[in-house]
Amino acid sequence: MSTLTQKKGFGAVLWDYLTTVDHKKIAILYLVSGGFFFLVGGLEAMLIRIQLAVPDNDFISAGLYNEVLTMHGTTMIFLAAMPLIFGFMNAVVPIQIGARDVAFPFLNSLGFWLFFFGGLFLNMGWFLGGAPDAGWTNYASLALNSPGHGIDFYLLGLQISGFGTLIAGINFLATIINMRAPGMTYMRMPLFTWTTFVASALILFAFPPLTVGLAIMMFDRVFGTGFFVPELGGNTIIWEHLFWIFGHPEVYILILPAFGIFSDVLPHFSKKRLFGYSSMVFATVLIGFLGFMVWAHHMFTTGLGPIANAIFAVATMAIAVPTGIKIFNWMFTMWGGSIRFTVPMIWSVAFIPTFVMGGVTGIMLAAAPTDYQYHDTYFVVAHFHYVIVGGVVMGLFAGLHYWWPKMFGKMLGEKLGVVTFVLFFTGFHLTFFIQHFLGLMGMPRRIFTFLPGQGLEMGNLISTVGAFLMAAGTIVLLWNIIISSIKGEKAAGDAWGDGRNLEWAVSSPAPEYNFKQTPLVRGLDALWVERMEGNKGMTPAEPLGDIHMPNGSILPLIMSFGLFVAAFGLLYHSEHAWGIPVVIIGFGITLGCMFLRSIIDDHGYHIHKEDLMNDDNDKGVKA
Amino acid sequence: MHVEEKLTAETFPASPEKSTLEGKNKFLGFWLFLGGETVLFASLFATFLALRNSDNGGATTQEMFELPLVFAATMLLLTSSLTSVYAMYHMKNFQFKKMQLWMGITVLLGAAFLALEIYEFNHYIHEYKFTITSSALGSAFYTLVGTHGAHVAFGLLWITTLMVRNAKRGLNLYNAPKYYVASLYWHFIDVVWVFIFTVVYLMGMVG
Amino acid sequence: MEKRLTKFRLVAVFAMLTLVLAGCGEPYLSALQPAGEVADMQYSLMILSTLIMVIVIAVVTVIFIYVVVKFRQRKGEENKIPEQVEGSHKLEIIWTVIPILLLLVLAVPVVSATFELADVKAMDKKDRKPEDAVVVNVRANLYWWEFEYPDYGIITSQDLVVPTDERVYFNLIASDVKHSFWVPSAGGKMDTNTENVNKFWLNFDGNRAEQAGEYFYGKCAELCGPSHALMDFKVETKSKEEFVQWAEEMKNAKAVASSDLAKEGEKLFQEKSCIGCHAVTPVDERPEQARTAPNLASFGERSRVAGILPHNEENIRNWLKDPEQYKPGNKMTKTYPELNDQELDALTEYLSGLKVEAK
Amino acid sequence: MANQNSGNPKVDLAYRRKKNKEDMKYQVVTFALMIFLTVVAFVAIGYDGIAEWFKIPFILLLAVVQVIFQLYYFMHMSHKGHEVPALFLYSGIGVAFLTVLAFVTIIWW
Ligand code: HEA
Ligand code: HEA
Ligand code: HEC
Ligand code: CUA
Ligand SMILES: [Cu+2]
Repeated sequence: MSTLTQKKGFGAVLWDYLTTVDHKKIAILYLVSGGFFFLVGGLEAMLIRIQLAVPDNDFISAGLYNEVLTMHGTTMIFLAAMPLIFGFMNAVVPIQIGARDVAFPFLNSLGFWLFFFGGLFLNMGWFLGGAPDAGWTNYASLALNSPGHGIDFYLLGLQISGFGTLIAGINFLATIINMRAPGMTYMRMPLFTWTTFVASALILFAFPPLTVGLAIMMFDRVFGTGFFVPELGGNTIIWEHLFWIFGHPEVYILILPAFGIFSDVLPHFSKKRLFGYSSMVFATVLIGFLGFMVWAHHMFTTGLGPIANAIFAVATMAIAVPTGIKIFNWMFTMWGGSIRFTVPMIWSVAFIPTFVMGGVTGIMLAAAPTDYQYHDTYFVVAHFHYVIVGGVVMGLFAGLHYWWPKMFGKMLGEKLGVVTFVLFFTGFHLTFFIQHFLGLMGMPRRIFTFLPGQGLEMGNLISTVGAFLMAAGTIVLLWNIIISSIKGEKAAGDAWGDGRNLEWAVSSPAPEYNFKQTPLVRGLDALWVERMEGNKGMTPAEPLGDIHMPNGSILPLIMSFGLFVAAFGLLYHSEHAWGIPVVIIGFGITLGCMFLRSIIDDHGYHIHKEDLMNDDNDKGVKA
Repeated sequence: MHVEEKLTAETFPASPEKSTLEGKNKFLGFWLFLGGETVLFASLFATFLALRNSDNGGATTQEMFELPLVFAATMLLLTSSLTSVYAMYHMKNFQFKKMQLWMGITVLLGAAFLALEIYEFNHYIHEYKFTITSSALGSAFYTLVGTHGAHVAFGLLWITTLMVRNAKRGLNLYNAPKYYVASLYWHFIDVVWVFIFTVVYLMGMVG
Repeated sequence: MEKRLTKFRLVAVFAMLTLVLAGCGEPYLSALQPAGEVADMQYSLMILSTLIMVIVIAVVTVIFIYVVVKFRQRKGEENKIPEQVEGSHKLEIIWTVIPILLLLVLAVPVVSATFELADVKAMDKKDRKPEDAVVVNVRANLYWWEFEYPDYGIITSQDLVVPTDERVYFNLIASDVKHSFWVPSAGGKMDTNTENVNKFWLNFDGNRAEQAGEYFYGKCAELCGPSHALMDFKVETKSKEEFVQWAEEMKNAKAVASSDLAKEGEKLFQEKSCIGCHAVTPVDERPEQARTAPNLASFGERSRVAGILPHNEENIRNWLKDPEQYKPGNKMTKTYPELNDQELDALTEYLSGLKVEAK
Repeated sequence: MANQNSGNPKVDLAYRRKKNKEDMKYQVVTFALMIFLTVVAFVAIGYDGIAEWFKIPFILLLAVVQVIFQLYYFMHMSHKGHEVPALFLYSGIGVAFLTVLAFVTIIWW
C-alpha cells in the first residue's frame, strides 16, 4: 500500500469525491452520473417503445408521452452522452499528453458540479408538476404555449449545465495547448486527444448561442419579453436558428470524441499504427469547421427559401468527404494488421458499417427537396439513432471496456462483454432499421400513438422488440460491472498488452500525480516507439523532484448549488413571494464562493521527492 | 521561482502574466473565453438585427436615441480602455502604486459609463414607455445593451476586488496574471461597445 | 453500345429499387407511392440517393468483411508485429475524389429541384385570375385545419378539396403554435409558422388519386401539443370541372335542418354556444381570429369526425359528449354546457345533415 | 525563468523600460486614432449631406478598423505568443459573422 492512499472510512471517501480536483476522480464522477442518466434516458426510451408497440395504445397518456419524449432526448444528449464523453476525456487525455494535471483543476470540478446540478434541476420537473414537453428542440411557439413549469425546468436546467460544459471545454483546450509533455507535438497527439481538442473548440463556439437562446426564451416566459411573441413583433424562427447553430455542432461534439476512441482502439488491437494519421487529424478539424455552416439543414421546411436551402444542402453533403476519409482510414488500419477481437475491438469494428448506414442517410436528408418528405418523420429518428447509438453509444461502450481497467484497476469480464454486445447490437438494428421505412410510409415523429389500419403496426412492434433486447444488453453490462468489481482480475499498467499511448505507461489506476517524472515523447504512439526500441517504458524528461499538486475544494459544489437554488427562485418568482429572495440567496451563495475563491490564495501543496521514492515501485514509474 | 516571492524591478520578468504555468494557463484560458464571448455577443447582435424594426407601434429608435449621450458614454469607455493600458504599462515596469492608481481611474470611468447607461434606460422607460416588454425591439435592445452593461458591472466588481485584495501585498507573479486578464476583459468590453454604438445607436438613427 | 448497356443496367437497378420500395405502406399515405408531380420528383431523388448510398455501403461492406476475416489474429501469431504502415497518398486521393464525384451526381439534381419546388410565381402574379392558378390558404390550429379558397370566398375545415392534374398553390400559416402541413402521397411538407406565410405548391395526379382510394391522408408533422399525433386531415381530389362546380355549390350552400330532431339540434346549436365558434355555412366572413373552430358546413359529408374518428352517429355523439377522450388538450373541451342524451341525439342529427353537395 | 535577455538585470531593466515606453507611445497614438474614428462615425450619421446608403457600410468599416486597433495594440495581439489566442478569436469571429449574416438575410419576416 502506498503512503499516499491509506484506507479511509466512507465519510472520508465521500468528502474526498465531493471536494476533489483530481481529473481522474472527476472522471469517475462524470462516469457514474452520466451512466445513471443513461439508464434514466433508456428507461424513458423503453416507455416510448412500449407506448408505440401497438396502435391506439393507452399505456401512457398524450401529455405524459410528450414529457417522456422530451426528457429522453434531452437527458440522453445533455446528461448522458456528453458527461460520459467528458468522463473519458478526464480519465485519459491528461495522461495521454503526459501531463500531471489539467490546466484548471478547480474549474474542472466546477464544470462537473454545474452539470450535475443542472441535470438534477432539469429532472426536478418530474416531481414538481410536470417535465418539459416541447421536444428536445423546444421550438419557441410551442414552448411559450406550454402551461406549467416544465419548459422552465428545461431552460434553467440546461443553462446551468451548459455553463459547466463550456467550462469543461475551455479547460480541455487550455490543457491540450499548454500542458503537453516535452516532445508531444501536436502531430504526435493520440487521436482521442485531437478529437477532444476539436470537440472542445466546438463547445466553445456552439454553446454561447444556446446560452443566448435559453436566456431570451427564459425572459419571454418568466419576465414577459417578446423575442418569440409575434404579437409584440417577435419571431420564433430566431429560436430555431439559435438552437441549431448550437445543435448541429453539438452532434459533432458527441461523435468526434467517439471517433477518437475508435481511432485509439483500432490501431491498438490491430497492432498497427493508425493509417493516414495526418489525414485523420485534418478530417477531424474539417468536420469541426464544416459543422458550423450546415445548421439550417434542420430547417429545410421552415421556409427559408430555395437559395438558403440549396446552399445548406450542398454544404451539408460536403461533410461526407472528411467522414469518408476516416472510415477508409480505419479499415486500412486493420488491413494487414493482426486483429485481436477483444470487447472494445468488437464494438469498434461493428461501429464501422453501422455508422456508415447512419451517415449515408444523413446525406439523403441533406438533399433538401427529399428532406421535405423525410423531415419530422421516423426516417429522421432512424438516421440519428444510427449515428448516435451506432456511433456515439458504441464508442462509449468501446471506451468503457477499453479504459475501465485504467480507471478502476480491474478488467471487465470479456464473456459477459460479448453477451452485451450481441444483445445490444442485434436489438439496435432491429429497433432502428425498420424505422426508416416507417417514416417513409407516413409516420411522423413525436406522435404518442398511431391509428390502426395505416400500415404501421408491424414495423412498430418489431422496433419495440428490438428495444427490449437493448435493455437486456444494458442489464448484462451492469451485471458485468458489479461482478468484475467484486472479483475481477487485477489489471496491469498496460492492461491489454501492446499499448501504444501514454496512458498504458502508467499503473492502473494511475497515481494521483500520473507521472513521477514527466515522460519524454519521441514519436507518435509514444509507448510503442519505446517498446520497439527495446525500452521497457518511457524515458523521463526531468529528474525526480517535488510534485506540485492543487488543493481540493468544496467551493465548486457550493457555487453550483447556489445557482440550483437561484433557479428555483426564478422559476417560481411570479407566483410565490419567496421567489425573489431565493434568487438573491442563490446568487449570493454563488457570488460569495467566487469572492472567496478569488481572495483566498490557493497555492496547492507538494508531494516530496522522498515520498515519491518510497512510493510503490510500479506506480507511474516507467515514466 | 515561487509565485509569491518578493520581486524587484530587476527580477520582475518581462511578461509577468506568462512567466508561471498558472499564468500561462490563465492567459490562454481567458483568451479562449473571449472567443466564446464573441459568439455570445454575436448571437445577441444577430437577434437585435433581426428584430430592429419590430417596434410594435411604439417609439422607433430614431425618435428615442440621442447621439450626444451615446457619444459621451463612448468617450468614457474608450478612455477607460486607455487608462487600463496605462495600468498594464506600469505593471510591466513593476510600479505597483501607479498601476493601482490607473486601475482606479479605469473603475471610475467605467462607473460613470454605467451611470449614464442607467440614466438612459430610465429615460426611455419613462419618456417613451419603451420597456423590455413593450415590443420585441425593446426586448432585444435591453437584452443586448443590458448584457453589455452587466459585463461592465461585473468588470468593476472584479477589478475593485483585485485592487483591494492586493493593495497591501504588492505585485507578484501570482497576481500579475490576474490583473492582466482583468484588463483584457476590460478591453473586450470596449470592443463590444464599439459595435453597440455602431450597430445599435448609429444604425438605429439611420433606420 | 457500351454506353447503352450501362444505361440499361442503371435503369434496371432503378426499376428494382422502385419495386422493392413501392411495396411499402398504404397508397393514400406513403411517400413511397407518390401520386403527383412533387412527390414524383422527390421520389426519384430518393431513389437516386438511395442508389448512391447502396453503392457506398456495398463498397464499405466488401472491404470491411475482407479485412475483418483476412487479418484476424490466428493462433500462434500473438507475437507477430505487422508492418507499421503510415498511410498512402494514392489511396487517400481515391477516397477523397470518388465521394466528391458521387456527391456531385446528387447535388446537381438536388439544387435544381429545390428551386423548382419553390417556384410560386404563378400565385404571386399581379391580377391573377382564379382560372390561372388555384390558391388555398391553409391555417393550422391546435389540432384542426382550415382551408380557405380566397378566389371563391369559401372555407372548409379538415377536408381539403383540390382539383387534379394542375398545380395547386398554398399559403400556409398557423394561428397558435407551429404546425407542419404534409400530404405524403402528394409531396413533402412545409411548416406553418406563426409569424409569416409560407408558400408552396403541390400537384395531385388524377389517375393515381383514384387508385389510392377516396382520399389522401394529410398529417401535422411538427410537434404541437398533446394531440399532435391526431391532427390528421383528408384530401379529396376532383377533376377541374367538378372542383369548380363544387366551389359554386359551396358558395350558395345554406345549413338546412330537415327533420324535427334536426331542427331541435339547430336550436341547441345556437343555445349551447356552439355557433359562437363553429360556422355552419362555407361563407364565413368573420376575421381569422374569430374563426376559432372548424367550419361545419360540410360536416355531414366528411369521412372522419375531428379528423380521426370514423364518421358515424355513434362517434359524433361520443365526440360531443367528451372530446377530451379522443383528442387530449383540444380547444373544444369544457367550452360549452354539458349535454344530456337527448340533446346529444338532436345535435348529432343536425350535424349529420349538414351537407353542401347536391348529390 | 522568463528573462530571455542579456542576463545583466540592470541593463535589461533600462532596456525594457525604454521599450515599454515606446509601446506606450503607440498605445496613445492608437487611442487618438480610435477617438478620431469614433468622431467621424458620429459625424457621418449626424450630417445630412451624406447619402443614406453609404452611411451604414461606412460606419461598420470604421468600427472594424477601430476594433482591430483595440485587439492588436490595447490587447497586445501584435505581440508574439498570441498565435493561439488569435486562432480562437478569429474562429469565434467567423462563427459570429455567419450568425449575423444568417440573421440579417434569412430572417426577413
Ligand atoms: C452523432 C450525431 C450525428 C451525426 C454524426 C450526424 C451526421 C450527419 N447528419 Fe444528422 N442528425 C442528428 C445527429 C447526427 N447526425 C440528430 C440528433 C438529428 C435530429 C435532430 C432533431 O431534429 O431532433 C439529425 C438530423 C439531421 C438532419 C435533419 C433532418 C430533418 O430533421 O429533416 C440532416 C439533414 O441534412 C442530417 C444530416 C447529417 C449528415 C449529412 C451527417 C454527416 O456527418 C454524415 C457523414 C457520414 C457519412 C456520409 C458516412 C461515411 C462516408 C463515406 C463512407 C464516404 C462516402 C459517402 C458518400 C459519397 C455519401 N442530420
Ligand atoms: C444520446 C442520444 C440518444 C440515445 C442513446 C437514444 C437511445 C434510444 N432511443 Fe432515442 N432519441 C434521442 C436521443 C437518443 N436516443 C433524441 C435526441 C430524440 C428526439 C427527441 C425529440 O424528438 O425531442 C430521441 C427520440 C427517440 C424516439 C422517437 C420518439 C418520437 O419521436 O416520438 C424513439 C422511438 O423509438 C427513441 C428510442 C430510443 C431507444 C429505444 C434507445 C435505446 O438505444 C436505449 C437503450 C438503453 C436502454 C434500453 C437502457 C435501459 C436500461 C434499463 C431498462 C435498466 C433499468 C434501470 C435500472 C437498473 C435503474 N428515441
Ligand atoms: C371554444 C369553441 C368551441 C365551442 C363552444 C364548441 N366547439 Fe366544437 N370544436 C371546437 C374546436 C377547436 C374543434 C376542433 C377540435 C380538434 O379537432 O382538435 C371542434 C370540433 C368539433 C367537431 C368536429 C369537427 C370536425 O370537423 O370533425 C364537432 C362536430 C363540433 N366541434 C361540434 C360542436 C358542438 C355541437 C358544439 C356545441 C355543443 C361545439 N362544437 C362547441 C371548438 C368549439
Ligand atoms: Cu399540429 Cu402537430
Ligand atoms: Cu445537423
